[in-house]
Amino acid sequence: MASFWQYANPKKFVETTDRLLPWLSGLALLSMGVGLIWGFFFTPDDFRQGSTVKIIYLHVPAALMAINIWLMMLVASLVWIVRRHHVSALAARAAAPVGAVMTVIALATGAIWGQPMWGTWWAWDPRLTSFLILFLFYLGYMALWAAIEDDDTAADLTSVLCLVGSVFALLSRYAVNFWNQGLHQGASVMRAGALAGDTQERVSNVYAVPLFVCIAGFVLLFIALVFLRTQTEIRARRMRALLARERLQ
Amino acid sequence: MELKVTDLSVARGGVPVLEGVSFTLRAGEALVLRGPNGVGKTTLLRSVAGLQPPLSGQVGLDRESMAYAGHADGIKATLSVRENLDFWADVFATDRVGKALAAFELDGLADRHAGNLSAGQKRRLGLARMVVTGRPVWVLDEPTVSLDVDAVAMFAWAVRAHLRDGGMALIATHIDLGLDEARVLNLGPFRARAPEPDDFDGAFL
Amino acid sequence: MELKVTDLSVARGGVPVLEGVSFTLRAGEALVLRGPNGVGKTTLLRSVAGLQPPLSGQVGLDRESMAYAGHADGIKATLSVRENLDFWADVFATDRVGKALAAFELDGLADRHAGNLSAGQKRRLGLARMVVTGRPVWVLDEPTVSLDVDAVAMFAWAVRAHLRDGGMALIATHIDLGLDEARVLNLGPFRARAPEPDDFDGAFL
Amino acid sequence: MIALLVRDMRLGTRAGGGFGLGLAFFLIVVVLVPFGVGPETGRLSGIAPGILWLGALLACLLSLDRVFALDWEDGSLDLLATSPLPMEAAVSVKALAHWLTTGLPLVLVAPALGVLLSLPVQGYVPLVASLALGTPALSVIGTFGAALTVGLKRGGLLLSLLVLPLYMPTLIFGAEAARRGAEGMEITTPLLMLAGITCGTIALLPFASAAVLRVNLR
Amino acid sequence: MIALLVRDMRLGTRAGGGFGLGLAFFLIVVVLVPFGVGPETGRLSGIAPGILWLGALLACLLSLDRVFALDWEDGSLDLLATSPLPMEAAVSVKALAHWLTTGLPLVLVAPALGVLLSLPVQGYVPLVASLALGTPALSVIGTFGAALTVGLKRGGLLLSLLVLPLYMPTLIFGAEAARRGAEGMEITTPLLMLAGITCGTIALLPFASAAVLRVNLR
Amino acid sequence: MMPDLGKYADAVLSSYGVSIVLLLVLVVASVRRARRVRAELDEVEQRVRRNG
Ligand code: HEM
Ligand SMILES: Nc1ncnc2c1ncn2[C@@H]1O[C@H](COP(=O)(O)OP(=O)(O)OP(=O)(O)O)[C@@H](O)[C@H]1O
Ligand SMILES: Nc1ncnc2c1ncn2[C@@H]1O[C@H](COP(=O)(O)OP(=O)(O)OP(=O)(O)O)[C@@H](O)[C@H]1O
Ligand SMILES: [Mg+2]
Ligand SMILES: [Mg+2]
Repeated sequence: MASFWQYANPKKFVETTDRLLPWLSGLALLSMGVGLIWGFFFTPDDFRQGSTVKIIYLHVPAALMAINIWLMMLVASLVWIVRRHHVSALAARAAAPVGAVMTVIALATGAIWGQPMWGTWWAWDPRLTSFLILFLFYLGYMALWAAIEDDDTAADLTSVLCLVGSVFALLSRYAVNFWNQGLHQGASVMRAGALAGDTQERVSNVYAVPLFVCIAGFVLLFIALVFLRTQTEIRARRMRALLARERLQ
Repeated sequence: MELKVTDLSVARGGVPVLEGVSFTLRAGEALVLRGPNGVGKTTLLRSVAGLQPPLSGQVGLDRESMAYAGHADGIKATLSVRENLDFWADVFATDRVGKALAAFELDGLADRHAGNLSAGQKRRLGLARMVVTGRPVWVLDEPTVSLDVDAVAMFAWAVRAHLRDGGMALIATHIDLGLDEARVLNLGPFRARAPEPDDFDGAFL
Repeated sequence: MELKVTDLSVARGGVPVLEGVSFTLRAGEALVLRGPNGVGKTTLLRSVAGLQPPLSGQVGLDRESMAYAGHADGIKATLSVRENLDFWADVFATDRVGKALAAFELDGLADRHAGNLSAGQKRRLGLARMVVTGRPVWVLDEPTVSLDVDAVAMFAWAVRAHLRDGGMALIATHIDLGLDEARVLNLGPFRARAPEPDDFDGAFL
Repeated sequence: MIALLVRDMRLGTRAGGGFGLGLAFFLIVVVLVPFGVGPETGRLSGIAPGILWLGALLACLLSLDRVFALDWEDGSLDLLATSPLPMEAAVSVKALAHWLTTGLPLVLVAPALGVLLSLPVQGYVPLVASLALGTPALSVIGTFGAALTVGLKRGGLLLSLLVLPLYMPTLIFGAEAARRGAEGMEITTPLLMLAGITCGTIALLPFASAAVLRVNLR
Repeated sequence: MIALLVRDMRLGTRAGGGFGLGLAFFLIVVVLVPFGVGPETGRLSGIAPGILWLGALLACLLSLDRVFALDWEDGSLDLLATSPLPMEAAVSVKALAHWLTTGLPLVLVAPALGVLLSLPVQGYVPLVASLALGTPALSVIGTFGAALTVGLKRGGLLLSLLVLPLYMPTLIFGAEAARRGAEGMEITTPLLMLAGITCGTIALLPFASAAVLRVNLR
Repeated sequence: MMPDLGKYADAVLSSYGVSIVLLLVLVVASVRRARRVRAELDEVEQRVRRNG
């Protein structure tokens, strides 16, 4: 194996992912199915929240993905800026709609959850608010990609936007916290003691295990989707290049 | 001082349009680029002027010594002719506004708003800007569009004066400029050929 | 059908620029307007096309029979070449898109976004629009700007075809169009004279 | 006429054309409000109908300069003026295209944004009804303003300045209808007024716009 | 650099240049608010600081597309790029000119508009202070957005979409400072944060803007 | 088989419904676009090879 960067060659990338995709999508389907079915059918109701806890199997993975996909786009943009690998820019482009959908899912499930729990569809809680802002960033990012015709220019501009946007997204997170102290749960899943189960906020094992399976499922689904969509972008780009060259003659 | 362009390849919209263009321009020389519509003259000039990076090849001088004038003139309609030139004189830190006005017979129009000029008068103002820059290499894209015969002669005269001062000029045009001493480079033969079809590498081509 | 212009005076920005222009254009004829920069060719053509009212005088035909093409081409960068022409074909209720594409050799570019054309290709598209309109009088302001020799020949050919079909063409230009059969009208002598200084009437002039 | 509508819609929905951006702007204005005035639900729900109407108005306003300016700059407007299409028709079609790409999406998405501002339940129907009745007037009036300012380089702000006073009656009746609705009061009168304004502007303003445009073209 | 500033200010203040229009827009938005939300003094004075901040932000936003678009269209930007002026300097000067023609007048006129919205007495100083500290950040961030969208025909709405989320922290701290001030609370923390954001953006963003502009020019 | 969701059945079912529909839309759109682009590219590629 030469170097990791050989996969930055579009052709190599397409070949490799073509081989990986069936496995990945199978695994994603399997773990999402297992996690969601387990969560939906075979976990007990919470004593306070009743059956609404079941929403957690969608809400939390989607929320985590929404944030992490933006981080992945940030890394991909940096790779494009520093090393100018086209695949990297296209992967960022391919990931954005997935991230936007994840954000919408987190927002929608949260809103539906909020109705019975907080008595309102929407409250200007900092976590919720920063998700809304994140959604706006996704929208702007995708709109910029769509608006620019030249691929390399679009890649350059969107990656700078992603960079600057990340800084401002972080800033707004702090600003929002300062602005309003909220209703939303703390991040207990990611806390060290979560699985050990010795804090008050812990998510009990009954919920945690299927939750982790769901998270794994969402991650796998994301990877599969990004591979597929990046392939598509690569092909579309090559097609544009071929057509343009054809016209040249 | 000389402008040495070696083996330049340029692309527009991701598609290579010209390949392997080389020429040398010495102080006091002018080079006229010719070629059919769409061959890539504008693209080449923008690359030489440093506005877009070439695919490969070198441009011997950096952009600091070039003055570029493209299809658009950068004229502000709400400023007067003199104010337009004054601005560029300040930016380039020169004091040649008077000379420029005289060279293109704009004295009479100097206090007119540039928006109220006719097409040819606007173009004369755009060309007067080149005199103002004081840069040694003039890169001109179809400079004589909309100019009448007298104005074309003014232009030729201004270019000659510039060359006499040791300047250089690189001009793309379709029509006769009255600059008989200028060398002519036909870009037709440098048209980029399509690469092998299944050469599917990093650049998608 | 004939276009009879009698004693036309036109003004730009409130200042009269041309006075007493008269000419008659019969079916199958072309008239080339010449004159130095700023004499008022654009202003005259806009008046003839009905875009601005003349100071005095008559234009014998109404604007319904004219197709005008000015310095700007009205090309939509985000539509393809064919879509651009299709739109005008719909507006003018004609079906000459194929003919227009052929006349200016745009078939190869038909599916390209118009924003990605070179200056000359854009101009060709602008001229192709005239063919699409199917109007008898073509009013053209410097049509061959940025065109190469081949494209100028295409243009001359298209104008000849139009004249052969009983059309007329009124063209302002500084350069040679290769239309030797066209009559030439020099606008220099019609330049508006300054009015008497104390002729301070209702129009402030 | 249909050709012009199709072209305008196509230009609007092409990359960079701006379809959906009016929507996004609306969304953003509404999202910004709580940051400005604070997140308390009571305060928000009191001002929700007014803010939604204001947001719709501003989103409309912001997209007005697209109505003619592009066609002016590239010379299409000159060419349209010499075409067989009567100017009144062209102006009406432009207004319609503007409404279809801006007003209609706003109407459709307004309820969702009502949630964000905790609009009371009974307020949704009046809100949507008033927006549906009022936004066509906004487009037609805006087209008139755009025709007035078409020759000016970057007339954007001047345009806003001219059009906003003209928007006043529409805004007042529209916001009033939405507000009364949210408070559970009778809304037929303001809705009728709104409908009257809309019908009147649609019937009459295109003539004024066409006249103004002809003057601007010469 | 000074030449560019002088030219931009001159263009801005010439006929059709747009100076004062941002101001007028601000005025109109503020005047429209009572029509939207109803005229009760209590409700108005509660939302006054937020609305003034929002109005300032929107007025700023609306004038952003003037920053580069005109220079782009007539080719001046190409010529500036080949001039001895470094792009970073050009971008900073543009932002400064934008602030001088838009932000500064807004800061000066805000107290007068506070009266219209019955802003409590103790709220004036915090309002002006927060606007004075915050509007430069708005101009600099906006210039970045304008540089991003410069090549796009009528990028206006896309520009708003891109810039508004970036405005969020500034708006939150600014409006928070103004609101707390109006309620007689402590405002040093939000003002400090605001100052931090402004300094940070002024120091760093011009580099990003210049880079983006260079990409757009090629 | 269906678990008893109590009074929150609406909330739970609708959130599952919304999420699964959104995910399906995303997946189906991605796959369809992938198929289409792949087919188009193959066609173009063949044409280029024939001509080139
Ligand atoms: C639309 C609104 C909502 C958004 C955008 C949202 C966002 C998020 C995010 C980002 C997380 C991940 C936290 C982390 O682990 O770091 C999360 C977790 C969670 N959310 Fe929400 N949420 C919303 C509404 C709600 C509602 C209404 C409830 C229920 C009352 C809720 C309950 C939870 C729970 C229980 C977790 C797991 C917390 C943990 O990590 O233990 N969320 N949410
Ligand atoms: N995005 C794009 N994709 C493919 N080809 C493009 C794109 N943009 C421009 N081109 C083509 O690139 C070529 C070079 O254009 P350029 O403007 O350099 O030509 P030019 O020699 O200046 O022509 P003219 O004499 O008409 O001004 C043209 O054939 C044009 O159609
Ligand atoms: N507002 C104004 N006030 C005074 N004079 C004006 C105004 N606007 C234009 N002019 C002058 O009117 C004259 C006629 O302009 P016009 O554009 O018709 O000339 P033209 O013959 O088309 O020139 P060209 O060949 O350069 O295109 C010009 O001399 C111009 O300077
Ligand atoms: Mg060219
Ligand atoms: Mg002219």
